[in-house]
Amino acid sequence: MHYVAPTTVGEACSLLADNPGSRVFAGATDLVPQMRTGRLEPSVMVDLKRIDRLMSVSHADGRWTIGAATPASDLTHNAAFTAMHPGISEGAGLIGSDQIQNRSSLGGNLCNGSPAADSVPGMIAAGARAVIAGAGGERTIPVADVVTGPGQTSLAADEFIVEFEIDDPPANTGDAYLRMIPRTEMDIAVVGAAVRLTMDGDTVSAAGVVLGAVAPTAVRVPEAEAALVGSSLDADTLAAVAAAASAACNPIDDKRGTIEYRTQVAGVLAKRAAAIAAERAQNGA
Amino acid sequence: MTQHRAFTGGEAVVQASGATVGQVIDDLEATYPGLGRALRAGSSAGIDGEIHADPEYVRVGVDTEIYFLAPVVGG
Amino acid sequence: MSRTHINCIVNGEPTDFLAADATSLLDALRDELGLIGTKEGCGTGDCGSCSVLVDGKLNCSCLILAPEAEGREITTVEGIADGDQLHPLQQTFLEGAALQCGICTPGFLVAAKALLDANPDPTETEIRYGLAGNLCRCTGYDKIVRAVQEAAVQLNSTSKQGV
Amino acid sequence: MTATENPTNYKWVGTRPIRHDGFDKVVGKARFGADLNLPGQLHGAFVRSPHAHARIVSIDTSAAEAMPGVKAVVTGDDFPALDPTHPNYDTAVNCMARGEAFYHGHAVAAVAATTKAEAKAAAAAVEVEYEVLPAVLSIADSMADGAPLANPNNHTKFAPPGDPSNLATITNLDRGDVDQAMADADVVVEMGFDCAHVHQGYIEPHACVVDYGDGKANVWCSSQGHFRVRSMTADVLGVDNSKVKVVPAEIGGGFGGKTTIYLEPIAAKLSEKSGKPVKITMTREEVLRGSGPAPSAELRIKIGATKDGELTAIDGWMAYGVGAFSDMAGLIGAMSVASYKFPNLRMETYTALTNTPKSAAYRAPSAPHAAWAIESVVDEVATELGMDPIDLRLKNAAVEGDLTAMGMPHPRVGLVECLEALKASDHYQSEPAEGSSRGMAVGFWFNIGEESSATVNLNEDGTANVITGSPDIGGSRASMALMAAETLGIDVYSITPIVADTESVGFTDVTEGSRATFATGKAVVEACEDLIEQLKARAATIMGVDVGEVAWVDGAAVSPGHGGGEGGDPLTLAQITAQAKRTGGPLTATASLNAAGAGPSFAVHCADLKVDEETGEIEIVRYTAVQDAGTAIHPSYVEGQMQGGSVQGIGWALNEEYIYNADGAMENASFLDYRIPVASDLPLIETIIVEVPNPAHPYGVRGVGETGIVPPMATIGNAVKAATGVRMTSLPMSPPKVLKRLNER
Repeated sequence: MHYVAPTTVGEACSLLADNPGSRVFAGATDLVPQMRTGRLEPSVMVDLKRIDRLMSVSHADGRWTIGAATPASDLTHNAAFTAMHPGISEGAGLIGSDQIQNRSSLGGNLCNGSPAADSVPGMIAAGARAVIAGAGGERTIPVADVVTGPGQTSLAADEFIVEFEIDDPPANTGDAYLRMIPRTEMDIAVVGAAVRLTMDGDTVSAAGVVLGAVAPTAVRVPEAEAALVGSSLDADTLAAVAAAASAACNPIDDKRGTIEYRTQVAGVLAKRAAAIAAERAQNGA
Repeated sequence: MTQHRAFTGGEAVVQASGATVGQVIDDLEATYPGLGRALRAGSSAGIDGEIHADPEYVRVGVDTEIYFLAPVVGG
Repeated sequence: MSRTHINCIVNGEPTDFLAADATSLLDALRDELGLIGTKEGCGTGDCGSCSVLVDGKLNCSCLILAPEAEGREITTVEGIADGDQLHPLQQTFLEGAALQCGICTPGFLVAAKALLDANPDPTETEIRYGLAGNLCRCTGYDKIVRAVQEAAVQLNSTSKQGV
Repeated sequence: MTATENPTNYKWVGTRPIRHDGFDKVVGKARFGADLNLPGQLHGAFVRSPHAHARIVSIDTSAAEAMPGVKAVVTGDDFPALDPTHPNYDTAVNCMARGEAFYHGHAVAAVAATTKAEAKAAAAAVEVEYEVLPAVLSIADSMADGAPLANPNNHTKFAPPGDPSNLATITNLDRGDVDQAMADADVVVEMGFDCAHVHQGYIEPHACVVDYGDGKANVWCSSQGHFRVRSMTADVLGVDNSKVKVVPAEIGGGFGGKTTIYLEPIAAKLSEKSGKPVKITMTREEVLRGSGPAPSAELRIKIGATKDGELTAIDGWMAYGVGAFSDMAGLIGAMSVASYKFPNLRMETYTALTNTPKSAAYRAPSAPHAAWAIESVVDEVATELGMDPIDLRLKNAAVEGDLTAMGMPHPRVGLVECLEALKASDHYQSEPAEGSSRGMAVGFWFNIGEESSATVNLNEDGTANVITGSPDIGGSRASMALMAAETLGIDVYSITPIVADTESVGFTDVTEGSRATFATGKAVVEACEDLIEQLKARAATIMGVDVGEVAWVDGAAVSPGHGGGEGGDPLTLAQITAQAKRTGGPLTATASLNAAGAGPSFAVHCADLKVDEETGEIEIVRYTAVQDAGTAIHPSYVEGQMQGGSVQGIGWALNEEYIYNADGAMENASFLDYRIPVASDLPLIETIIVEVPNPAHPYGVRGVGETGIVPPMATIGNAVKAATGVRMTSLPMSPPKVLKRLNER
């Protein structure tokens, strides 16, 4: 295995194109353990962290641009970003320990392809876009279209994500991400739920509900969104949100949770996240 | 252990003599063939309220009560 | 197997070493530089025993490839004390019996230093979450949390005296 | 906090000096098992069975041997065939399979190469042909009629010679007339329980370096007892103890799991074959798959009581699943039933083999499983009777002379004192915080004595070296120094406590059974007492008086006839050692013993917790551990043992478990998914040290290492019952299991 650290996007693209079996990485918090156990044997490890564009966070023209290799702690410590997108920030802030936070990135969290990735549901609920570079130039697609299955993405072998674009939310919008893990830290989500709500007074005018770890990819729950829009988050609505979230689950039984458990708790977290998102929307996050 | 009673005709408490635990076991073996081997498979004993590891030569008196125990070790 | 020549700063000293690209920074520190204070408990970033500071930020050295260290400043447990003068955390860990076997101690000291550097007056909850990436199996964390609290008090009183 | 103040006014015992080995451990200088590197050293790697049970048809090492950097390959054929009745036969086979692999992860071959990467690659190139055999993976499968044999070498202990069996022990303990007592009882509660395998979870993986030369294996490793490493390694290699030297490294946690060996004979054989030192360190995955977890268990407990709260009878059925090799876990579990008087008792127990890793000791081995079940049922009895759970236990608590399950009377024990201390505590006297509920439970452990040696050398300036063979796992150097300081009457910091290798101190058993401070401490005190007699004789020479006229007071010899002071001028220890050359030479003493009279230790724990009834999560908000230490030599490290044991038990209660797939492979072999508690899972762990001195130790020590892990599971289960009305009967009480039970409510 060879290590290279390009300093430009173009250089990285060339390296990927010229080296079959190469892998880009940022934090490598998943890749290195896979290499140690022999599950992954890349020919070249392309370190993206020396490319400035992938390591920067900026806000201009009504949107945030977040370098795909930026450590999660740079986002969670960014007060302006966190105030505007608390659900995405708290999702990023749940990826592992402080040690991991200083390495893990939104790009890696997404492209690792885990359905349990904590930062992904919030980004999808916010309509975030991924800017993808490859030998053929750059293209921009919705974050929701990146992951196609466990460990699988729609990116070509010579492509990688450069940055994410997240538009500023409309007025009176709030979001929240909750996850269930057996411990209080250091676990992979058994269930994750992101909810983003825009409020018109006491009434929900727009809603996004996205679940993690309950299907092969993060899933949007249109039935829960429909139940929320037009409601004032009364108990019946929250029950309907929970029921819709549970109904949207297509999980697996594994060492981290059962089908039955994930299905039930997805509803609980969706309902709780909705309540927090609404409060944030109304209190002018 | 009730397993030991298979050797003693069902008795839980038996009398034996000897100046040491080992001699007591030998005496029991003579009376109840097989019991000595079974007792030595466990290697500790409670004697006068204290647990002794491998008590073969621990001296005992006329009224000493000996409790044969499994070899407790611990972590 | 070809090895890469890496230049970096370790515990304040310009340092260079050779390592195969797949080598972890942890193995490079221990095997190439003899800095055995940094420990491997899991090799997968789940226990924090290999915690080091990279450019002042807390990291698991087992997850870092050695060549990534090029040009970086690395601080290990060996670099926390000022000569023979222990860091207040080291002193409060000793006085408060915050170590039993001691294998996790280097990682905890590095993580606690990072925590207090960023947040000089943490609550108990902040300490617990800040150290959640470091596993200790001996202490139940009680005396570690108390030692960090005590070190924070000492550091704050020292810095106030300095003002 | 000390509930029962020790009436003796010690100067050093009971104080909290900084541990002597502390500096090296906070600056990163302390050398643990993986921290030694020798010139020219190779790295070892294992080939492990991918099957839970398989016959090894053939092993082809030729491809591996031809790989770059590879210097040696070993298989089971490289080791002598031990007689199956040899006490270390199972250990030998567990270190390296001989013709049959007994669990997924069982070592079948090993290689040594110049680098770790080369060793790993070569291990992957060893070609092993297996014939997969039927595996038994659960206690029920193991005990089923017609079950395949997990290990054809196992025969039932204590039974007449017979065919191989999956049962290592079948034992019954009884007293009184249980059936009649149950029939006469006003309240009878019967429940079934189960526990998954759990791991000790020490943070330091097993590691060693072995340098073989001149027919001798020089071993550097971390362990709970290097003399046992020596004898086991020698037996596996088929050599005398004199051909193995073991130098103890610092040990990064053991909890029972480092009382046996996995690596040392393999590294020795690789070193012998290659002519170079060989280092082997396990990965975390190997630790979980290839070292020794605690047994699983299935238990059924029935308890009868009178309406005024006398526990009249217990009827138990216990089966422990110990992995693929013989063990006595079932019998020890039954013997650990010792907290209550129970005039009528019947324990039917089994130790069952399964094709899973060979169990190793884990802190009070077998007792936590039994206590989890029994203390849960006792809690149900208290509820049925409407009694306070402490009062019910106080009414039935075992005291001196009451019988353990084995039938032996207890010596002086402190259960009543512990229960009273909890009852009087701020925790128990306060209402649980809003939204939380409370549970409490009791734990017992025997503690053991066994063999220890100590040598104490007085230096010419009056300082002292205290040399023992007990590794310092959690502050024992400080405890040895404190007892020596107290006995000799000198400053604790003038003492250098040393853990010496197998050729530099007398034989010392492994540190297990909470024995180090008790037994090795007793040897230290005896050596110091010997020195005091020598010091008095030297003082008599210097003073020109008869030795019978010399007394030892506060670290000095005094004789009423010597000097002008009232009662005589003292001659300090340092003044005497300064004249050692003139009075007969250096002052040294050695004591060796097989310590009888280990003092059993009881613990009582109390937890307040909240249950999220929509997710099944349990949050512990307050926790108190009370334990009888006999005497706390260094109270900080006694508290540390209590807190550490509590939290290991909390992990066992909440999330820790081996999860096996249908093929017997562990699915969660990492610290990510084998979930030991993290700091944010826990509150502070309050401690109350009770001191009911053990009359068999000069300072009253009982040993405190193990009992703390016994009560937490039932403590938490009882609190969950109080919070939700649901009685959890399966460990761990993980969120999915709790939610399932809440749904069924």
